[in-house]
Amino acid sequence: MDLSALYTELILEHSQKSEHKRQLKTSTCSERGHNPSCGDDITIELLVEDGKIVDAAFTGSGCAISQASTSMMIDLIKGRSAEEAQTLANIFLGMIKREISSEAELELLEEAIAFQNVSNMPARVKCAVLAWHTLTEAMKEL
Amino acid sequence: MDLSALYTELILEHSQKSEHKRQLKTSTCSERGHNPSCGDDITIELLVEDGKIVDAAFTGSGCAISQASTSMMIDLIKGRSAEEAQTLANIFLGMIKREISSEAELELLEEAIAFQNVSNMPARVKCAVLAWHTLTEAMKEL
Amino acid sequence: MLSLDAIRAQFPALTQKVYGKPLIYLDNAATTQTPIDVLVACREYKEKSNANPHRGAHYLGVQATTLYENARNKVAKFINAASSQEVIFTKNATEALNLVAYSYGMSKISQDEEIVLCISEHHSNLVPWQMVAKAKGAKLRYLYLADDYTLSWSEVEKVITEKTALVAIAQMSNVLGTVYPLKDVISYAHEKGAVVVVDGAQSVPHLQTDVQALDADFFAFSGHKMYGPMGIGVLYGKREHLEAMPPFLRGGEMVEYVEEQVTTFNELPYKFEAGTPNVEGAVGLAAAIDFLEKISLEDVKAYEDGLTSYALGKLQEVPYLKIYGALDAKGRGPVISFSLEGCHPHDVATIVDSDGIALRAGHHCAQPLMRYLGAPATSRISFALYNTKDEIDACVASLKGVRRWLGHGS
Amino acid sequence: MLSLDAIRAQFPALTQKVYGKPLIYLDNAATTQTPIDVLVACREYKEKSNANPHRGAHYLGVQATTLYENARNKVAKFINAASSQEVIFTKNATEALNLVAYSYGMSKISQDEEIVLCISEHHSNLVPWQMVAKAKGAKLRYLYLADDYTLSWSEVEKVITEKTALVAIAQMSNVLGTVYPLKDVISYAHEKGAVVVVDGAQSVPHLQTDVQALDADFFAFSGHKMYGPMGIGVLYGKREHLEAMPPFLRGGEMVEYVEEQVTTFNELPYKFEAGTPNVEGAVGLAAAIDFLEKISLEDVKAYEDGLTSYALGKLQEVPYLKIYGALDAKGRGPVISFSLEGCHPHDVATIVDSDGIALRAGHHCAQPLMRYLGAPATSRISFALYNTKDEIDACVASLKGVRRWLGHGS
Ligand SMILES: Cc1ncc(COP(=O)(O)O)c(C=O)c1O
Ligand SMILES: Cc1ncc(COP(=O)(O)O)c(C=O)c1O
Repeated sequence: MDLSALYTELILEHSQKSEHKRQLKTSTCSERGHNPSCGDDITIELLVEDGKIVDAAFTGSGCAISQASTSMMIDLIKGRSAEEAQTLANIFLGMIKREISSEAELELLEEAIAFQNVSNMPARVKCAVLAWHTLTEAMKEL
Repeated sequence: MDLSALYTELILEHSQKSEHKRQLKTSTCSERGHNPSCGDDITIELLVEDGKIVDAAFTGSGCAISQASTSMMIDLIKGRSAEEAQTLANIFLGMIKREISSEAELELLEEAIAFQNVSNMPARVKCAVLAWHTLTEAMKEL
Repeated sequence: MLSLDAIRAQFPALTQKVYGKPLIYLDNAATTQTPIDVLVACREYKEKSNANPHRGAHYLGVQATTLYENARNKVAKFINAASSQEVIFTKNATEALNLVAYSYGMSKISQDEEIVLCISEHHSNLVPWQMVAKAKGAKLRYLYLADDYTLSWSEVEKVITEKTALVAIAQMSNVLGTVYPLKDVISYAHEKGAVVVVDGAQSVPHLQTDVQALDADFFAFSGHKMYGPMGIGVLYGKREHLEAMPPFLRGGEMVEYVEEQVTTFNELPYKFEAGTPNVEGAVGLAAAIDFLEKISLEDVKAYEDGLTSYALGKLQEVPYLKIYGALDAKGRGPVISFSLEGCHPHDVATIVDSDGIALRAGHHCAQPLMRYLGAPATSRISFALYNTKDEIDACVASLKGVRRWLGHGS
Repeated sequence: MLSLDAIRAQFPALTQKVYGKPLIYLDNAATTQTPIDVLVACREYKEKSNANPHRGAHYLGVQATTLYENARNKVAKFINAASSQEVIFTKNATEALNLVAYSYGMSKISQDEEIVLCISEHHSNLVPWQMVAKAKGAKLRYLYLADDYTLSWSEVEKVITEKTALVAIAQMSNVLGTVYPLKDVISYAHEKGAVVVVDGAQSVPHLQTDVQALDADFFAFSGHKMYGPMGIGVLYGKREHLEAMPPFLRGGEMVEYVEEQVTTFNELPYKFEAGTPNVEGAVGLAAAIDFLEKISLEDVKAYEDGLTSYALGKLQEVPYLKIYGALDAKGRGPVISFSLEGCHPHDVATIVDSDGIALRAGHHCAQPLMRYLGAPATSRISFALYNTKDEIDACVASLKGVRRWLGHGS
């Protein structure tokens, strides 16, 4: 197992201090997601105007993987439409399940492509996908 | 396994038609004993006068071993005192459990010594001892 | 189909001798022997992947989890469940049926509703329902059998009514061998608004199982009767029921959040699996399914039907022998109960045992049926895919000597 | 005592490599690895004695019954039960505890009575009691721990009162390693009229068990945590309680007479064992007991205490590491939970796993305790009799690298 492919500098940076780890003053929707068995517990807030995610943030605690994944996700979706965000979530989840491997699609994930290795680590898959599932749930409220 | 040591002529005779298989007109005590798992189900009746078993009989159904054992037991205890009957029951049960092996004691069982082989047949032990346990229970009422 | 010799070679237990005679094992309805692939799978699990599943973030924990969940997926496919979340591992069919009785029965069945059982039910699909009926003030009603040991449609229409909340019935009787027309019974029960609990303990090793085609609400079976290990069983339940039911056993794994006073529960199927599961049992069951599917259940059935037909014919030639069950292999499985006039089944078993032949004597955990049949006990032979006509011949020959041993002449 | 090498040689699983590195298995509180004698005993059973016990009048049926009952006798002696009729086989400790909750709890505990648990209980000895409390209108109270992770006598006297109907407590915490002074707690609870259910899942592999000396009313444990197979567990109960309790799981074997509407039940212990038991599991458990007794639990304890002491010392040298539990091996077992500042336990587990080291991260099925400790999760190492100081050194070295991997400098 190659740890350096998992705990990359990028992932560590995001996990340790994320500019997105804060509370929104006003939000359109928010959703709590958790993995009871490992203790990951995050809440995602979105501010959506005219179908566009104008602001997003998260709070909560968890392992480096879940924290970094959440942070990078917010990087990626901020400023996009809810539809685009859902598409990206689908690509991310597809990548982890190894159902999507087209370079072109994966590139849309930008930095979050760093989690591709997690698809080989069944014990950590739940950590990586938590934010993206939570996002999907949150957007159902829109 | 030697079947002929189990299904001896004596045992078969007792199992097929026993003079003791009948109902007493009057009885001092009676007890039902059963092995639910194999279907043996007998009722033993005793007529005890002045501490002496003046008459005894049984009804019910079961395998050759349980029927013969019951019949021989009644042969043996009729006319004896309740104490003597209890001693004989203890010897019989001790023989089957292989706790008693003294020839002198075993000879007191007379024909019922025919069941000694059953101590090698765990599957049939319950059949052989049913009557004797039932007798013990019955005599507790005296 | 594999050759019979090749199949038998996979069962180490079949090569043993008892009292110096080759074992002839005809007690398969009680438990089957185990093929080498299953033994090896269990052993390999213990040597290479043993860990507590769902708990470890370490290599072996992941291995154990993967093997356990793969076994669940295999079971789901084997019985054609819509989702593996509908497959719950238990220790045996009995626990599976108790799970339904405690969780569904105790919460959904009300006073004056009726629970319908077949008179041939095994105690494991009967005593739990007596408990529910008593606790909830419901009524227990029975489907009785016709003289030919089948369930008539008029009986179904008479007993299953609008009042019926639940029908619990085995797909195949472990005494008579009768295979009940469950598809029709289930569809009729559904029309009346009842759910149906199918006890598949006897049918699964012999018939292709398709819980969706049956439209069963619940379906229970045991690994040890289908060439798998002891200590593992399965409850299938339709998702809609399982979602709505309270948990049964409580403890590790089946929870989401536990606070001092209250707990929320895990999602399916974990909600119903408390404590460390029997991973090696599940792995062995998966190997047993592989074994069965390599041969194909169609071929198994064809072969076993042949054995049953042959045995029914031969047994009828034995003087004083009476068969309890249909005399034709159609509509029945490879389980044949009988009595020998004047001979107690227990004595019959002992006598044929001395020839190395294992058959079963007793009430077969179906006392209400025995009472209905008017027989306190019967003898029973039951076949698996490894039995042979030669074994049947040997058994019949041995049976022919029984009355002589018991002093009834020849 | 056997040499360590000789002991390790008996565990095939310990010779494996993970990610090309020798496995260092420190997750023994979750499940232990299995010695060859246990593997062989299970296999031999399947090849030479496999049958449904208590049912067959044939050779294999007798063999299976004998092996199964011998296993029960061995367990009874191992825990010093007064009679083997007080030993009930279950699938795991969780089922054993649920049996007590459903059968004793639901029938004997009444409104406004109190059930007392320790805050460190495993979910398996906690969630069932939440169910009983809720169903019966009883109150659930907790024994909280002192700052040194022990149970103070004043807490015992405060919480266990005349209102207490039942105390459920583990002999050893699976998170803190604390061994509770159960003899005193039980005698005090008895004075107050309460029965005591002991969860021995963690203590049985490490301490000599004597249920009579403890005077426990009930005592539960699992085979797979004491070198035995999965799928087998034990409930010990005092005869007077077991006799007075209603059955739990219902079905084959646990009955006496079954009629259509009513059933009478079998004698102890069969009354509580429904369906085909896990004979191979029981046989494996008996072999595990033989294995432990050959070494002797006294020697096991001495050796493991040495490991615990050594590990506690070494761990305290790891910067930023905090131990949850006593820092002294006295009064505790070989289970050590800790946290590394700034590192989530799940990441810790992944990082040491890459060095071939299996430890556990999470709430360890003790969420109320985690909340009480103020830690959402911890890392945990736990020893068995086959672990070594070298393995501890390797683990400590690996732990020292964790913060660097997670970007916290060295
Ligand atoms: C203290 C304690 N109690 C109960 C259990 C439950 O044991 P099992 O999962 O084998 O039922 C465990 C282990 O998981 C435990 O550590
Ligand atoms: C029809 C039927 N149902 C249920 C059972 C119970 O299975 P188990 O004893 O494996 O729980 C059996 C077998 O004993 C059976 O034959």
